[in-house]
Amino acid sequence: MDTIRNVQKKINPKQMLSQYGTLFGLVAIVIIISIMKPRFLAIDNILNLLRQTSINGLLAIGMTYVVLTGGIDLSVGSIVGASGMFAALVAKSDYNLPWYVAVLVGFSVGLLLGTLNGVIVSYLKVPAFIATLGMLSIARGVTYMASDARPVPGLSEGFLKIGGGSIGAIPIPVVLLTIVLVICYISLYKHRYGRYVFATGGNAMAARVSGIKVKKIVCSVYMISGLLAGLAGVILTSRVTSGLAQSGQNYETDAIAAAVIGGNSLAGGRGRLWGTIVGFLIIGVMNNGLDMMAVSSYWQLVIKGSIIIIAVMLDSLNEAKS
Amino acid sequence: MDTIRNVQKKINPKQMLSQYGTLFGLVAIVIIISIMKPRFLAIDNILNLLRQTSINGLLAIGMTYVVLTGGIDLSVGSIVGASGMFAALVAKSDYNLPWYVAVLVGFSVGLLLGTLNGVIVSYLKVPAFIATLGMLSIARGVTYMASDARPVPGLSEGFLKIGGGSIGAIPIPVVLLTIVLVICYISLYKHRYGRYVFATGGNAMAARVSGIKVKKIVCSVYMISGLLAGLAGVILTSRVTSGLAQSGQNYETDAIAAAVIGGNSLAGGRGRLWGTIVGFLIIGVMNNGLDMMAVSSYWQLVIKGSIIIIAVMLDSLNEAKS
Amino acid sequence: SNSGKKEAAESTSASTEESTKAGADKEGDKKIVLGMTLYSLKNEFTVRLANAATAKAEELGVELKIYDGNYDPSTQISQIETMISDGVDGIILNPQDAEALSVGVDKAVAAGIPVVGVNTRVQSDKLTSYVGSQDVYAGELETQFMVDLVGSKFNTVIIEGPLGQSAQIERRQGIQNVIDKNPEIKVLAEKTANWSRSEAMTIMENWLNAFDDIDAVIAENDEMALGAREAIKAKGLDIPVIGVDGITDALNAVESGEMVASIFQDGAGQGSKAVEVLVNAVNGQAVDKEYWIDFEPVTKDNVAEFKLRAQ
Amino acid sequence: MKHIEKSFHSVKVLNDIQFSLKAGTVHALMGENGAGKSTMMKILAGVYKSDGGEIYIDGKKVSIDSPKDSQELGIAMIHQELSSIPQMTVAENIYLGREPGSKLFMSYTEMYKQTAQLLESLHVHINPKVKIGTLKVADQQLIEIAKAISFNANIIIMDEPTSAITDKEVENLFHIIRALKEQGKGIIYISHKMDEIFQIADEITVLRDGAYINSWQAKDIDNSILIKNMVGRELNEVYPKIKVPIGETLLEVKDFSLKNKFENISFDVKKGEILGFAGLVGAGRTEIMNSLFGLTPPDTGEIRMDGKAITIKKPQDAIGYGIAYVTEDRKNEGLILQMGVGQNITLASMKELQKLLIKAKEERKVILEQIKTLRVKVNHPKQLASSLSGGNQQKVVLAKWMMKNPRLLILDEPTRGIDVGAKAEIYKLMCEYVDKGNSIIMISSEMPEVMGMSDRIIVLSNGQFGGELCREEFKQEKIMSCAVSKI
Ligand SMILES: Nc1ncnc2c1ncn2[C@@H]1O[C@H](COP(=O)(O)OP(=O)(O)OP(=O)(O)O)[C@@H](O)[C@H]1O
Ligand SMILES: Nc1ncnc2c1ncn2[C@@H]1O[C@H](COP(=O)(O)OP(=O)(O)OP(=O)(O)O)[C@@H](O)[C@H]1O
Ligand SMILES: [Mg+2]
Ligand SMILES: [Mg+2]
Repeated sequence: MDTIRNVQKKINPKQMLSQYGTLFGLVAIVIIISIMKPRFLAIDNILNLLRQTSINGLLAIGMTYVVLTGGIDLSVGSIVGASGMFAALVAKSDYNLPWYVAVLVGFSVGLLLGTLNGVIVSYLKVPAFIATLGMLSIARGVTYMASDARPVPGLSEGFLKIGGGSIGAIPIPVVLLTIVLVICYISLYKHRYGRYVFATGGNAMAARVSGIKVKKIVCSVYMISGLLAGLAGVILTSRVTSGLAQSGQNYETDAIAAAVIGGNSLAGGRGRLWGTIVGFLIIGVMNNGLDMMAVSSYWQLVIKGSIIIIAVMLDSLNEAKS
Repeated sequence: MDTIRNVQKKINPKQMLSQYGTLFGLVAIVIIISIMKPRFLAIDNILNLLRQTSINGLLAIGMTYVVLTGGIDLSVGSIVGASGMFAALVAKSDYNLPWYVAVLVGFSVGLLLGTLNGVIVSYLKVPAFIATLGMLSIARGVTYMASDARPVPGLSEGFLKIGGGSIGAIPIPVVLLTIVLVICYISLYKHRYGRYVFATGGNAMAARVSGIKVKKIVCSVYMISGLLAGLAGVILTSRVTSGLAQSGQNYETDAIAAAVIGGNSLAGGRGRLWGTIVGFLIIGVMNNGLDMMAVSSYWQLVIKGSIIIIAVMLDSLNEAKS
Repeated sequence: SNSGKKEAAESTSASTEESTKAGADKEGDKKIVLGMTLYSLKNEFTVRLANAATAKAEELGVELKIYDGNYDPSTQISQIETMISDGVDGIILNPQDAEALSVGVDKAVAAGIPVVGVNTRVQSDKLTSYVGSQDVYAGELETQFMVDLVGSKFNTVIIEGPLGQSAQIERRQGIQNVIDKNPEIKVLAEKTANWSRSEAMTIMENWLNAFDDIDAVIAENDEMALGAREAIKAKGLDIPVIGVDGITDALNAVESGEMVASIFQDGAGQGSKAVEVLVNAVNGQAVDKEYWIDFEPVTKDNVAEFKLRAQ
Repeated sequence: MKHIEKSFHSVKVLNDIQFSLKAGTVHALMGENGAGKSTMMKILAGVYKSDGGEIYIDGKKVSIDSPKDSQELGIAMIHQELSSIPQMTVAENIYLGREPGSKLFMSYTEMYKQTAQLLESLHVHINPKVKIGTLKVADQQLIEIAKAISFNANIIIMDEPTSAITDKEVENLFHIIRALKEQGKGIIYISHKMDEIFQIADEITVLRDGAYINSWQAKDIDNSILIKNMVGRELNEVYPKIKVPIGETLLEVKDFSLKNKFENISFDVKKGEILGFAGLVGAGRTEIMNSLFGLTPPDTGEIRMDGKAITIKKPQDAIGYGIAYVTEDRKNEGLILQMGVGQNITLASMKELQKLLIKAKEERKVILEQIKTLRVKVNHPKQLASSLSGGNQQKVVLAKWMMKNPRLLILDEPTRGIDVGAKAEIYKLMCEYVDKGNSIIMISSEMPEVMGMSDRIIVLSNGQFGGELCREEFKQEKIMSCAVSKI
């Protein structure tokens, strides 16, 4: 009998294109911008771009977990706001607390809100869209209350380093993003946990039958998303040197967009971390590049919208065939 | 042989609760608000509430079609803005054109943008989230360009009637919403088109095998959503008596929320029109009631978020058991 | 139309003698490049400011790149970073948030680039100059106007800008200052309408159904005042409404008596002055720390003059 | 298991059931579609919780609250509905939930090695690194079997493990089962294929309508008694093939080719004829029908109907020409699971049921008619298709197409998972149907079925024409030799 069918996939240019469609898209965008504005490629601009992107990057990574399970987290923007605000309230230089206390507070707020999301989605069975939409509203309301909608400036030196400082030439937010990426890569691809996340999103019933605690997995991805949003909130607050009640507003859109551009299906079970990286880089490069070229803000809207669609189109056209 | 057991369902309180959970939620909210603020139930406030709700109502109905096929339309807010703006540009009283010309322009813009969405999703196979997110950006950009972000006031008398006028005591937007609801009810439940929409969302492959033109159906729901957003844009513009470039911003959130609160699954194939009605009424009642009670902005956020989650929780807890 | 901005970005023509003088760098013929970030380009007021700045830049023969901050302070910081790495000669800053953008000023100044603030304050002593107004004053003006109009005892509702934005905080502060002086003013309700006309209209409709005794409506900008005015008109009532900015629609409404007044903010004046000051600073001339182009009340009596200025 | 009870939405589906399994035996669980077999086994596997009753293992009372509990008690189950994660590889699926490796990191190398060994030992030739979703239903089922065996459990539940595989693989499976028996494991075997039951089972228990009927030693009972206990009445003949005069050619397919799927396939089907398609798993039968129906148009080839050339580019074209297609994968291609049974039945006939608006009364009438004719076991026409037992789901798909009165009905594995009683009814319907001058193409991997029902059989081998047999020549060995002729 014919032994092993479909043995090794041969590398084939068409397949490459379909697998790495958005990556080619990213490269194309970079090339076009560099030609039109050579300074785009200057080291300091690249670092600058990466620093700007790191916040959306963190959110997009958290979103990737959520999306892999077939969920969505609309509350990340508000969690950024809440955790950043509470961190700021603690980081005021008058209190003389070490920087990490504020960071811990920010983390805890993110984790707490994420856990609430997770519990509401997995145990109370509220659809993720509604649960996190509710949380979007609640967390923002709490942030306003905590600050009476006023900025909280005067943060301690140590705390301000997180968003503004560098290690060598590399901005600290970029360092943090890299560390998070490595940990997430391991958890998704080298540890069982990742298998369970994929399995839960792919076929929750089958996962359950295989003995996976599906509810725990679902709950955990919102916790991860919340925690990373907490980190993003801390970085953002440090970067803008004050707690701002409205910060993070609408950040969820870019985070979800990055995950979806990267090829993570909102239906769950299908996705890839490197795709998310490509996704948030496309968004970051677009924002930075169009500003560098001083494109008018109305045209920016049209161009960004078109690029997102086109970048994904290649990918989709091919994928859909299989 | 007894093929069909219990042909008539017995009415069973637990099942009622699960079927009509959100409806009970709505009734509960109405009762609570009326007790705290008896004027809430005054006829003119009810009409007022309905007039305010009609715009989100139209968008939520369009969204219901999209969601039933398993899609999402993030661009409705921008389509409201674009169609309203182009209608306003034509409705300027200097031009002396009859009111329906402007209305037709608004409709056409909505239909055109909706068709673009539909083609990109169904034929170019871009995930709905990305396609309509791109359109959100593009349509808004075009609207700003058309108006240079300036209001377009001075609209003709006839045009202003659409949003501001009444037939008898009933505001025209409410009349329009009712007509749309009737037509949509028929199309979804009395015409085969509705079956095809449900089937496409439930299992596109099986629908295709059954001879349904799945791509056309998918395309059509975005056209409907766009058209209804066009109508909403015309009403909104007429209501605020001028074309405003930023109008409709973030309206997609409430529209999707209404559809999902109403029990329409974002995964497609499962939903109900009356659920959507309950959904947009819950949102409308909340907004109106909390304003009536002069609840502070911060608390409004927290309360709204919580109500949305709780309203859906009852529904979900029961549904999930099956 | 918006073509003005585009032209400015690509502007190559040096039109008048004066501009060549001002635009030319000392060492060579290199053109001065300025960057300007506004908290938003999506409302009439900032567009007016940006257009005036563009026109002035053209007149002076300098290049002006305009960035839209999208109501997000961190976007504006990013844009300042982008301008720094792009090597602009000077920056005009119209910040979304007074506290947050101070770090942007620090960065620019550290890179040796002068920054001129315009229209909204920024919490920094490193600004080369500030051209604009104080939002607290606008809040005081409009509330005082109401006191003068209806007396020191009345019930009011307040429609606020996006919570936490500097303009909202300061204008609200100004309103409060006057209320504190007139303890018989009662605030029935207040809520944000996010600078939006349609949101304000909805909120006002709800309040009109909830309260019978609203004597005055104080809105933190004109868009929202106009929305409230629509709701009041639709109910067949006549409650005085006041707003801030002096946008075209509001001036028309003041003229026709629909709004009792607006507080005019000379965006165009601020925009062109800011460019002028910055070009001078780049060219090494001495400039003042502050140029006040402050709020002025517009009433039916003086509206004609403002309509001319708003062109 | 004693006194097991279970209800769904206040409809009782298991009522005071008892069941016992001895080590080292195969115990067959029999019953009509919807009798409650799968439900009972899912209780044992921890998927559902029973409403009442006790479970004892090795004499000790146990409580099973989750699949994990069940696994830890040494129970493994092959589920009737394929329960794999399509986007994951074969190995990942098999070891899902118990990935090899250290506590911190799992080891892919180890996982692929173990999978390869496992598949090797079971004589299943599938690459462990291939994504399950790209495999055919049959291969997926083999993987499920392999997975259940890999648990090394003491109790293995097999819920219709052979519904998608052909005789060759079935034989292989029986080999494995006998080996497991020798190791002292207990196996619960559910199947609607009567011949299998008598080949493999030691004991037989019958359920009917959620109630326990009786248990026997397999050697003490014969086919007809078993069937009578299952369906509650006499059933004389399973294959009620009646002689129908064969008319002129209805449809002709010429030189059909689709790259990598099939090559140069030509056949015709006449009025009043049932044309059987046989072949091994993956022979390309399904692909040909997909092409004929317009789902995946062929690269080359032509179709003639009533002698006239026609083009079919999409399913609507085929339906327009009076062709209907019951696909092999009812869950993915047949049913809209979250739709009601009734709406599923009329889905393909909405045009006929609508004038200006849908004729609701008439629709209800035809739905009830179809439910009755095909004996679909439902509580209510609005009951969701997802809540039906597998066999009843199949009947719903059949009903959908039957009511369109097509001229040519293509049936791909039409009785997969259907109980004997219902099978006989479907065969009867097929006969009545061709008697009216219509034609049927039937793909089946069940030898007795193809031979029992077809007037003519076309055998495919590896995507190519393997042979054609007329009724007089039907013989299992002959079909098999044609089926392997092009490999
Ligand atoms: N999740 C569910 N919700 C409602 N009813 C269900 C559910 N699962 C099963 N049922 C009902 O329970 C009964 C028993 O179903 P079960 O799947 O156990 O039958 P079965 O004996 O395995 O049939 P088959 O041979 O067709 O697989 C059926 O009437 C079915 O409709
Ligand atoms: N989803 C798929 N992806 C890749 N190859 C496939 C897929 N489905 C089928 N094939 C290949 O197509 C060929 C024919 O498969 P097909 O399903 O038509 O066989 P069949 O004779 O109908 O088998 P069965 O008896 O299982 O229905 C096989 O070589 C198989 O490997
Ligand atoms: Mg079963
Ligand atoms: Mg097949």
